Amino acid sequence: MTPPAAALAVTDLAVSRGGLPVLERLRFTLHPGRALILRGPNGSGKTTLLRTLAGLQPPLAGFITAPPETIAYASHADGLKATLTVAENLAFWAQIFGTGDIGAAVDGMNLRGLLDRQAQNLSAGQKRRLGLARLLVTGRPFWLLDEPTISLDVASVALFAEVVRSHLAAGGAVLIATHIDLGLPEAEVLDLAPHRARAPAAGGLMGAFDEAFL
Amino acid sequence: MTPPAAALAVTDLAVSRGGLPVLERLRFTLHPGRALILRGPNGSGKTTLLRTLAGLQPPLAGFITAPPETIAYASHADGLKATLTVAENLAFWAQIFGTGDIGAAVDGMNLRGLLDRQAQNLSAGQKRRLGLARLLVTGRPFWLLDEPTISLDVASVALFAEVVRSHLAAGGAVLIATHIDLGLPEAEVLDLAPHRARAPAAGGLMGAFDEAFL
Amino acid sequence: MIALFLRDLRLAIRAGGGFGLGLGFFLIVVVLVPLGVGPEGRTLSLIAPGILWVAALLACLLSLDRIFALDHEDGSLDLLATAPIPLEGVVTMKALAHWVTTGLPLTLASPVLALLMNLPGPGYPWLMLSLALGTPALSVIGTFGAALTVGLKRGGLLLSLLVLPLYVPTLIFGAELVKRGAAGQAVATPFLLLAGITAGAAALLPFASAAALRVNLR
Amino acid sequence: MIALFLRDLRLAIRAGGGFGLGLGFFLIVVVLVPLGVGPEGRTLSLIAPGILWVAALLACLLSLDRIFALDHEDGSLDLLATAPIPLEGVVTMKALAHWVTTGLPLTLASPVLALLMNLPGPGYPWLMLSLALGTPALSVIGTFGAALTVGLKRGGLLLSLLVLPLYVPTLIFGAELVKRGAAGQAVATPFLLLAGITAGAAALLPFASAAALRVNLR
Amino acid sequence: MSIWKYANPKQFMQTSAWALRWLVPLTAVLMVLGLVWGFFFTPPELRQGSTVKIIFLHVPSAMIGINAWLMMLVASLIWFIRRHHVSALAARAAAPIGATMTLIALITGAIWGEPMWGTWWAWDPRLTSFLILFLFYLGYMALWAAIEEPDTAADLTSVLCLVGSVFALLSRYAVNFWNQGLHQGPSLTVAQKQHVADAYWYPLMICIAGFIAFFVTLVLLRTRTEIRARRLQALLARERMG
Amino acid sequence: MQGDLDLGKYQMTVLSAWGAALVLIVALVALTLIRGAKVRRALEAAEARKGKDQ
Ligand code: HEM
Ligand SMILES: Nc1ncnc2c1ncn2[C@@H]1O[C@H](COP(=O)(O)OP(=O)(O)OP(=O)(O)O)[C@@H](O)[C@H]1O
Ligand SMILES: Nc1ncnc2c1ncn2[C@@H]1O[C@H](COP(=O)(O)OP(=O)(O)OP(=O)(O)O)[C@@H](O)[C@H]1O
Ligand SMILES: [Mg+2]
Ligand SMILES: [Mg+2]
Repeated sequence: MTPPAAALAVTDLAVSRGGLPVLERLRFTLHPGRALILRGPNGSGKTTLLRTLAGLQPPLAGFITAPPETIAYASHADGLKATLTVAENLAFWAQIFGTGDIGAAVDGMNLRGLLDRQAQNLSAGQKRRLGLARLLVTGRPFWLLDEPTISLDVASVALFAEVVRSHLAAGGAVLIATHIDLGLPEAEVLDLAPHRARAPAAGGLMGAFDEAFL
Repeated sequence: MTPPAAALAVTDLAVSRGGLPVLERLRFTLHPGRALILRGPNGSGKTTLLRTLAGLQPPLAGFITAPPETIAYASHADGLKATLTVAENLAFWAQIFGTGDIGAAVDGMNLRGLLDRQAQNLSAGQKRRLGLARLLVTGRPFWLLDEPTISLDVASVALFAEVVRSHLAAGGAVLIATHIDLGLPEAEVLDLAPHRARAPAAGGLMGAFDEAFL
Repeated sequence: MIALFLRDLRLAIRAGGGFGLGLGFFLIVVVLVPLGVGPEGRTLSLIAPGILWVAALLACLLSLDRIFALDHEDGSLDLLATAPIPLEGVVTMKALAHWVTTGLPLTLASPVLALLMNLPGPGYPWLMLSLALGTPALSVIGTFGAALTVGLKRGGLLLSLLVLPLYVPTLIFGAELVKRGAAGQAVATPFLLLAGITAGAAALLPFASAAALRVNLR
Repeated sequence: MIALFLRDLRLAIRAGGGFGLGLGFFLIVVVLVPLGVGPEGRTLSLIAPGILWVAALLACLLSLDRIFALDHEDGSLDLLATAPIPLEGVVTMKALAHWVTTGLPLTLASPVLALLMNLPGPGYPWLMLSLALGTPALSVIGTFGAALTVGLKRGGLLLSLLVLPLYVPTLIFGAELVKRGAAGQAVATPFLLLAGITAGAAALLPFASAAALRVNLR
Repeated sequence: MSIWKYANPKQFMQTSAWALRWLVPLTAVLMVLGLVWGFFFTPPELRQGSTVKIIFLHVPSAMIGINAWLMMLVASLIWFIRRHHVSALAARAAAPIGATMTLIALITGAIWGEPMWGTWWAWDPRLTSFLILFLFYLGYMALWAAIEEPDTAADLTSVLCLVGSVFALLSRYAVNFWNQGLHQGPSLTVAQKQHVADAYWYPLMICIAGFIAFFVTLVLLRTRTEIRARRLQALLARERMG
Repeated sequence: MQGDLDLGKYQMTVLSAWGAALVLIVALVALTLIRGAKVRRALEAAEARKGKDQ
């Protein structure tokens, strides 16, 4: 993994969903080796923010320094093919990202015993472990994780924390949206509540498509 | 809600998935007004057990006293229609279960403000709240919940605990598979580890389809 | 149960005009055939009854895989199976909703399309009658196929493969009815047979469909 | 990128014989038309070129919605969009995989089915040639349609509506090529036009598809 | 003891191993005898010339093609009613054989039709219904292949076989609507053989017997393989369980 | 004996029909035997592993 040239810095970012501003005036920097946890109640815009950072949707305003090519995004869905085995699923992503080797990922998320099992025959937690192992084969420095520990049991959560720590130690950085405790006390926390988008009357931004109509 | 005639009692139950025994020698009773939490690592068979109790798959061995008609099951998936609004989704299930009124469910899971929103425009946690609200319109005494608080923020988890408590107070009972703390200290815990199915050589049961072949 | 029917209708309407789409497909097949075959009026009116029926059948077929697939993916089917209505009822309602969103509009629109295919004049009432009589069978048989393949990835084409041979008798009697009607011959036999197939399928197949669904859910 | 192609092929094979199913549909449409139209050999050989092309087109069409739908549902598409390969490449590979699993087997099997349709003898080589030349265009155009409709519930029929008009030129020239070939007439014009459509579509449409995909993902 | 004891896989393996010792040589002898006789030692017929030799493949394969489906229907019913695994597996084993036989009948018939009727294919009722039967075979096998869990697959394919049989009969009746067709009617029953000269009758009978033996042998072989595959699957799953 | 066999003007017809049919039959038998052998070998391997464990 090549260490990131710079940090992932966000300036005056505003993000929208369904044409409505959701978060605004976001400004934070994610340095290599650091973990940042996004907190906010349901519907506060965590998923929207992560998708914007990953380059899947354009920001409403503001700047993101890190190019999408340095970012690996893990969403609510795991992107697994039900009829491929665990090994085939991982190998595919390794090839797509040009890293090739899946050994570290398999050991990291404790998937050795399941390598030949088709993804459709995994339990919810096993699927999730496979989805997280995918991050390890991307070889990218910034990880954006959306509720990564859903369905994981206590042991797997610890395993996950371990994987995150070694990623940080190798110069990576992670941004995690979650509601539960991840066993990462060293991580900083970013609360999204103060960044909730205000109505335009109160000084908030216009939505993407309605500025012409308001 | 008609209070249950009796408890949900399980005797010598064995359940299988993909033709293989997963859990065996299960024996517990869920009395009205009580909550029972299933614990076990990923892949230990919690989902399989709940599906069996709900009558979606036949048990491999043993008996379940409660008929499926007294059981409401909430799986990993929420059974929501993306293009229907929150109100329409709930009203549909209320009609199917013949209860009709969705007011209590809406207030219970704090969905008032979202009633006219289409389900596809909800955030992950909001969807989950709607999925749980469905339980309230079934009017059934036994709730089987598979990781119900996934994606929920702290406030919603508390809300959920509240709803469960009032269901218990009304004579219902709940069985919850989860890895996280639900804020229900009064609930008993059933650990599935000692019930893991053994190999037939070690005295375990045969799988459903291979008894003739082993 | 009525609730289920109404919900399915509503979903069909919401999802970008469920009614229009089956119809649209019917229309486009009927348009494509002259494009491929060439514009000679005599050839077209010769093959009109057959092609119209084949097009209606394909339009039905294409919407089959969604009968249960969506409900299975989002978990509704599990919930319906544990709901206090018999699975046979669920299956029947699903078939009925499918017919109302597909077969019924096809029947109503068929005269317009028959015009494009140069159907001989006396054939029009018989075309509508045969579709009204035959498309319910298509929906019921299709629901059976959908119940067999629910939960299979890429079930769509497998479903076609399973269902099409089952559609053969309906197709033959339906097209025969139109053909004879258009030629002014006696229509009683195909008429009765078509009605018989529809009645038999509607009466018996829901049990098979429910059984298949139960097997698939476990 | 090759990895993506190979994975799609593997998925097609795993999912209960991906190759066979497109073919199966082609076969079944070709069987149904005579069942509907009736058994007269002369009528059939008259309409054979057109019907064979329409059937191939429909067989392609039916497998289109799965090009992106499955990847979208399980989140793979989001991940592919952020992967270090250009989206144009993804789209091209998807189209290629679709052709290999659909168009290619159709082309190879077409002579057998032409037999059922009573195609006149000299038409056989032209049928295969026209399909070999035309089906890549169907896959590329279809991929574009699939990219436009990805993420829409019940996109299947909408997709058909969008794509079928785009298929019209390919269909007309393809069928014309076969018809002239079967009748022993000059084939140069439809041949060149068909080749031109395929080359143009393959060169330009991937950009449009990638753009549509990008819009649909945000 | 009832015959159901043979539905026990172990018992079936033993019995079938014993039966196969006789059946394999019997099949080989009958097939070789019938086919060699039919191909080399029958005279050309007056009208049909040497094409009459095709009958020795066409008729037996057509018979097996139909009767294999009947056997699958019976096996599916047994699986439904008594849930004997061997029965379901035998139905699965028979399908590819039936499909191949149907295909052989179709191909030989088509090739025969070219000189006789001047066309490879005609939408004659008998031909059409046979083609539909072939489609049923394809669908049935595709469904088996598509479902992972063996008992689920057995259940669903049995339902399909039952429903399919009804519809196959209906279509057979439906295609009769068109015309009487080119294909000659059934002229050949074991009791009466007036339409077929002796020179063809005896080798044909031997070929039919050979094809029947061939079918039984292959079904037994394939069922044994299916049983082994099933046991293998159970063992492998068990290994994973630890 | 083979030399005497005269199929007349239908030689191609008869030979192709017989050829196609025999190819299909042989293919069916071959596939049956190959799969049978493969499954049998795999099963024996599994049985051997199982025997060792006990
Ligand atoms: C693709 C074309 C054909 C198909 C699918 C086909 C199908 C069949 C079938 C299903 C049977 C079985 C009858 C039964 O046991 O009830 C049969 C029998 C027979 N076929 Fe064909 N056939 C074809 C072409 C031909 C042709 C071209 C000829 C010769 C002119 C022919 C001559 C016969 C004869 C002599 C029998 C035995 C009939 C009897 O005596 O029962 N078939 N065929
Ligand atoms: N199409 C839409 N139109 C209007 N509002 C929408 C639309 N889609 C989503 N929203 C709203 O946008 C907000 C942000 O959603 P988002 O999914 O980003 O929340 P989140 O922080 O990830 O929540 P959770 O913790 O529940 O996953 C939510 O309030 C949601 O209801
Ligand atoms: N088709 C199958 N064949 C074999 N094993 C299977 C099959 N499907 C699931 N399994 C296995 O069955 C076991 C039970 O799965 P189940 O989903 O019940 O676990 P769970 O306790 O709900 O796990 P989680 O906490 O991760 O949701 C798992 O080990 C799983 O891998
Ligand atoms: Mg979210
Ligand atoms: Mg689970």
